Amino acid sequence: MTVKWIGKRMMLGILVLFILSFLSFFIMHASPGSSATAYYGGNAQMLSAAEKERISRTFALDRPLVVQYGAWLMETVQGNLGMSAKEGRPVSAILAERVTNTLLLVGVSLFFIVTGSILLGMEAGMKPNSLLDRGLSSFSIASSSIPAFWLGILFIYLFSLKLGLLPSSGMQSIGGNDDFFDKVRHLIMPAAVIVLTHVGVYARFLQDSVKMEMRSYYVKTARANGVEEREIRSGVLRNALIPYLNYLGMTIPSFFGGSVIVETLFSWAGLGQLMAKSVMVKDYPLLMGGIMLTGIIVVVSLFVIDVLMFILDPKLRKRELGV
Amino acid sequence: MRKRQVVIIAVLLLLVVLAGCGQKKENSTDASKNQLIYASESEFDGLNPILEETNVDALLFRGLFRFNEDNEATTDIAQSYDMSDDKLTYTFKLRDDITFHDGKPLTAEDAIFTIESILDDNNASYLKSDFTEVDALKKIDDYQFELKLKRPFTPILDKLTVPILPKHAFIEEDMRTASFNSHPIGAGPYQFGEWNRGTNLTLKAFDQFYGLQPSIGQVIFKFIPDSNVRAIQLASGEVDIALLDPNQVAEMEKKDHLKIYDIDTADYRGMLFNMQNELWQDVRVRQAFSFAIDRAQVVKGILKGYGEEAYSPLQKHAFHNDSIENYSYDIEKAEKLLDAAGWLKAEDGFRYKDDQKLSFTITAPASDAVRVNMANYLAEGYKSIGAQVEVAALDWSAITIDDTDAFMIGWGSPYDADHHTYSLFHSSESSLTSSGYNYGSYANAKVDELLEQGRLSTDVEERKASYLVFQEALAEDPAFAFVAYVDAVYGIHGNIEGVKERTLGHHGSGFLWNVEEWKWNDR
Amino acid sequence: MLKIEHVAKRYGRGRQRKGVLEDINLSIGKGDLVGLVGESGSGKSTLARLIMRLETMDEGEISFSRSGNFYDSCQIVFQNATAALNPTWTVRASLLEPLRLMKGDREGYIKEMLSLVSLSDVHLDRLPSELSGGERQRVNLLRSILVKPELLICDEIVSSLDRLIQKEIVELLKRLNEEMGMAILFISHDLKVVNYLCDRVYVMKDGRIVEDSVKQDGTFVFSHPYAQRLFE
Amino acid sequence: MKSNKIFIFWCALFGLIVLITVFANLFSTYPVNEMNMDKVYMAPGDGHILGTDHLGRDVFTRLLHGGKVTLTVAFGSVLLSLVIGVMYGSVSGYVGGWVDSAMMRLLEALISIPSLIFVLAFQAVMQGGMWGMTFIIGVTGWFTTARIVRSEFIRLKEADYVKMARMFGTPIWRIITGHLLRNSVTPLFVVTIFNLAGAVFIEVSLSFLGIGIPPSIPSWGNMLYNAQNDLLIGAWWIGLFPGLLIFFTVLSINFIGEMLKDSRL
Repeated sequence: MTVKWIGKRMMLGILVLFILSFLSFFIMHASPGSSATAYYGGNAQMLSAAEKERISRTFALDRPLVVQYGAWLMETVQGNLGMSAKEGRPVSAILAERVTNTLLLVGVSLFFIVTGSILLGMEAGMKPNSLLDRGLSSFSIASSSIPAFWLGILFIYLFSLKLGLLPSSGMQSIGGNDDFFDKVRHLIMPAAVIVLTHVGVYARFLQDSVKMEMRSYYVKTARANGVEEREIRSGVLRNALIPYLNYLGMTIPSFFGGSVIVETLFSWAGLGQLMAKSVMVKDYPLLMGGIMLTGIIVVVSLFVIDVLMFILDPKLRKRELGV
Repeated sequence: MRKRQVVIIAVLLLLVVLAGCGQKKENSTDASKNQLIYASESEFDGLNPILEETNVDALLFRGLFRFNEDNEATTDIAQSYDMSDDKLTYTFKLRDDITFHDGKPLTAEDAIFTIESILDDNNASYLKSDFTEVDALKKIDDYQFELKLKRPFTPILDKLTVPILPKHAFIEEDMRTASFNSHPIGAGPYQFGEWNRGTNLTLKAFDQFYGLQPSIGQVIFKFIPDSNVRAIQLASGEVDIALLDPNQVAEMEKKDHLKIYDIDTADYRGMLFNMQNELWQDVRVRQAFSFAIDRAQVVKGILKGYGEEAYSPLQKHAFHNDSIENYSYDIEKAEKLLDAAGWLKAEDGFRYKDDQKLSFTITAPASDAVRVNMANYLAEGYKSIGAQVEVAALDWSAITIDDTDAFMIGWGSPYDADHHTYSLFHSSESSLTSSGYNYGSYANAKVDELLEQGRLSTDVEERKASYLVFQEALAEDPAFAFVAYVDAVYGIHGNIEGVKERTLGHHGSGFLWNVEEWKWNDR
Repeated sequence: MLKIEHVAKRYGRGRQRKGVLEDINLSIGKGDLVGLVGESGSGKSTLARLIMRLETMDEGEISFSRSGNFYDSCQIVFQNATAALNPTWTVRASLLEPLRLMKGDREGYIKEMLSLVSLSDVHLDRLPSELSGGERQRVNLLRSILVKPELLICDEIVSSLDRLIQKEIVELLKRLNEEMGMAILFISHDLKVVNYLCDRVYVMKDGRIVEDSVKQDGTFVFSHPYAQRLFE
Repeated sequence: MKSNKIFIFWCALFGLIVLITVFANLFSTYPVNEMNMDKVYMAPGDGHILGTDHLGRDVFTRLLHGGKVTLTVAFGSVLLSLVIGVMYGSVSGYVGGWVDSAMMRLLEALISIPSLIFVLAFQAVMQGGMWGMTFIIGVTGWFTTARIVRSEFIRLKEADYVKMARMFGTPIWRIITGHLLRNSVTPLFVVTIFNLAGAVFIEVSLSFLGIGIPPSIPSWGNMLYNAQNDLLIGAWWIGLFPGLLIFFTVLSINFIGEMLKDSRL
């Protein structure tokens, strides 16, 4: 039964990727004259006629758009994402250089967002009318109203220019300082910007769920029966986490979208920066590759969240498995 | 509950400590490193000096000749040379003690190979027009060769500053796709170290270098296209040298650890008229748009005084002609010229001719703030003469200059007068039909003739005369609306010694020309 | 006029399939005042929905003798007047809705009909939330009879109203029946009202009609024990 | 009572911002693109209340005109996504059955794709002006609207008054507009308010990156495009004021949305 459930989820993920690729492909290739040379990479003038011919046959460039898409899909499934129009190197190689950087930034940020929001949300929800409880919603709205790049500029101004504490951009210092602390120092500001603009919203969501749980009958009974506070806490958290995870799943796509801006601002050599650059230079194959890889990351994260919810939520398990 | 607060505080503290640790670490290691980090404005596609010009060329490569402090070509790899009486045959004798970075000796064959490669159409070298007068090359022995010209061509010695390529690196290889292009071998003071695409390129001192052994062990080119990031990193010590935007200078001057070099250049900015656009066919229109630029304000407001008003491509050259039309700011003249050309002002304040509005777009590279600002300023100023001008600030790779209406061009050369004139203004150098730089397909028979005269005559006075008239002809029939010469302002770490100023080429290229003489006075 | 024969309705699938209505036979003639009583959950409302063609049946046949648009000659009034009126529409807008195709002075017609249910012009511009429960139900009722149907099904329409208003509505129905010759199927679990209003009554239990009876001398006589118990 | 006052405060703030940008021409003190090379990087003070930028343009004036562009893009795109979302959600919710399941699958997939990615894909080919940007943000921002409309429709479709309407023979479009949409207005309004904040964010962010509205058109995002540079050389006012205005605009929109949402529950 569980296998069937996983299969169903994976089908949905594949469907998402299919739709994503289909739409992006058509958006990008709908404009005239963009597709043909894009596949030749940065050396269109230097390719021999035979080579051009071969590429154009592989990607069905002279055929209707749907056929082109089919050809593209076939190649992509086999791992051939084409050549970057700007750099003239295989797209897959460029993506491989970038993906770990994005995962690092997003992973670290997500870790702090999740732990931070759970700590804050629990604190606030369990202590009604405390300062934290009353302050959190204002903080959440305010922090989510600051454009991330704006906060980033302020950070650079303050921490790099005025105080000289942290490097303003990039991933590591040049010239052999390739150690852990160096990377951490470069990571702090971009990650902090992402965390600060997100943690409030998630914390507030959890706070609301915790409050709802606290009002529920079982907590009151448990309290009356003298159940230990710690046990009540963990029970409440467990129940409140289900809608929290659901919310996380709903918002995680926009979260990945937002990293584009932070990466670009801090010259963090990740997928987001790459995609923003490819938009500027109209490097379609590279952009397409970046989009697909981001799509895969999102789909996988959603899957992980689904699994977590599946484990936490007995009702869902029952419904999905039909037991 | 307490426990949780403790955890939060602990996490925060940890972060601060990490930041602190890293901080200390960097400072201590940095100061002990004998290396120079250069904030490079752009990354290169490849490092083959005959296919693409980069600011790394001066470090990796050397040529038969080399420009000295006064921008004169003096012998370098060539030990001596002879010129025949008819000025057609040159015999070069090379130094016999020079090896490439891979340890193989540099011989006459390599020099011949380099020139032949430039002339080979398959390679589409951007330098080809420099060598078109070469008729034949003949090896005499391992360290001597003969170069025959079709016609006398004085600038050939300038041209022979071209980097020498190792012939053995291209055996069985296509010049365009050779592995050399990403892993070059030269005979310069620094050799290739490592190229991390997208971040940096490291060069190491070459201990077999035939000239002065460099003092600085490593030169790192860190690719930072954003001028703002360059300045921030310069200020924070993450890079040691950076080219500054004019408006950044005042702030950088406040930093104690930096020295500012304001260096004269032959680097001008102007608006290229693309002759493909019908609008520019009428010379009066081009003249009008040249008159309608308030250059003084550009120099003052955009260049912050780091530059001067431009009117000629040879203004910084010994052959400069000051008595040509300077197109100093004159709205009235501009309006009269447009009236005469049939562009008449309508009620909406714009000019029309045959129901067509006087409008065009100036394209400028988005990464070059100065050019974008100039384009914006020009566009705004042109409103007063009834033209609707848009500005398109695009990424370099999204720009095809020959497709634009008008382009904010940047050119200039401190070297021989032929350099950056012939390939820019001669009709045979149109970018549509050749690998030349005449992006606007500008064609003027008189200019063509004068450029040829200048290039082929060998008498200095004769050449000067040709170029003086050339400047006149170009001013009468402008290819560009010249705007301003821009100084190259470099911010550089104050502990570096040995920087020698000379008039620099465009984009301040050549600042690193004598980097082997530089040293850290504290390392 | 309306004839229901051997009608059955079941919900669910496979083994869990459950009959809600079984072998229903019922008929209503022109101008009849018929009651349908039973406990809640006995299937009365389902039957009403089947008659109104809001759901399909599994077996049997319902025939209606009038040709033309079915809903012009057969209408229903739902129990919950609040839910039956669009909260964002004024009374006027709600009342105009069934008259979409009517020619002539719709406004005048509505005003004329208003007095029939003891409402006045002032109510026309009010929102349902500004009316009392009784007023709402009268609007609801009025809307259904504007098309002058020959059969009106009233599904528990007085159950949630207080006695006084109940009486008003019932009187109103009686009058409609007399003046317009409108047949009424009055569904209710309130026997008193049914007793008062109807001439004939069907008793339902667990999806079946267990008995029907015609009023004689002002009372119904039953043989089935359930019906007897119910009407005691 | 207290929360009511706060609500009015945020509405008033937002209204004020909209008003001054709509009537930018009345309030601005200089022509929007006037450059004065004698007055570059003037700090706030005499003549220029919010200072001048790197080309000697009046920051206050550009702030007003930039707001007009940013808010036009935001409102326009939200309107567009409202229309698309309502149409999609209506069909899906009203028709139901397999059409609904198929459309929902598609929507689920679309929602799990970062909409900024679609924006990037569009920007790569279009890179249009203000209206292009409006279009792009509009066609990539309707997903949540469609979902809300659908769930409202499914809920309302079973309401008695809709059943009655069907019996009265009310045409489908009338049922959809008069009954279903009319009664989904509040949740739709809330989601649209949040979309508005999102649209402001997207315009500002993309223009800041240099891939949004062309730099020649002043928008809040474009004004910030150079702000990094200006901050470095100490001209804090060029970046600060647009940033603050964006912040307060989005903040007021968010507060309005939150309070509407809460009052509904």
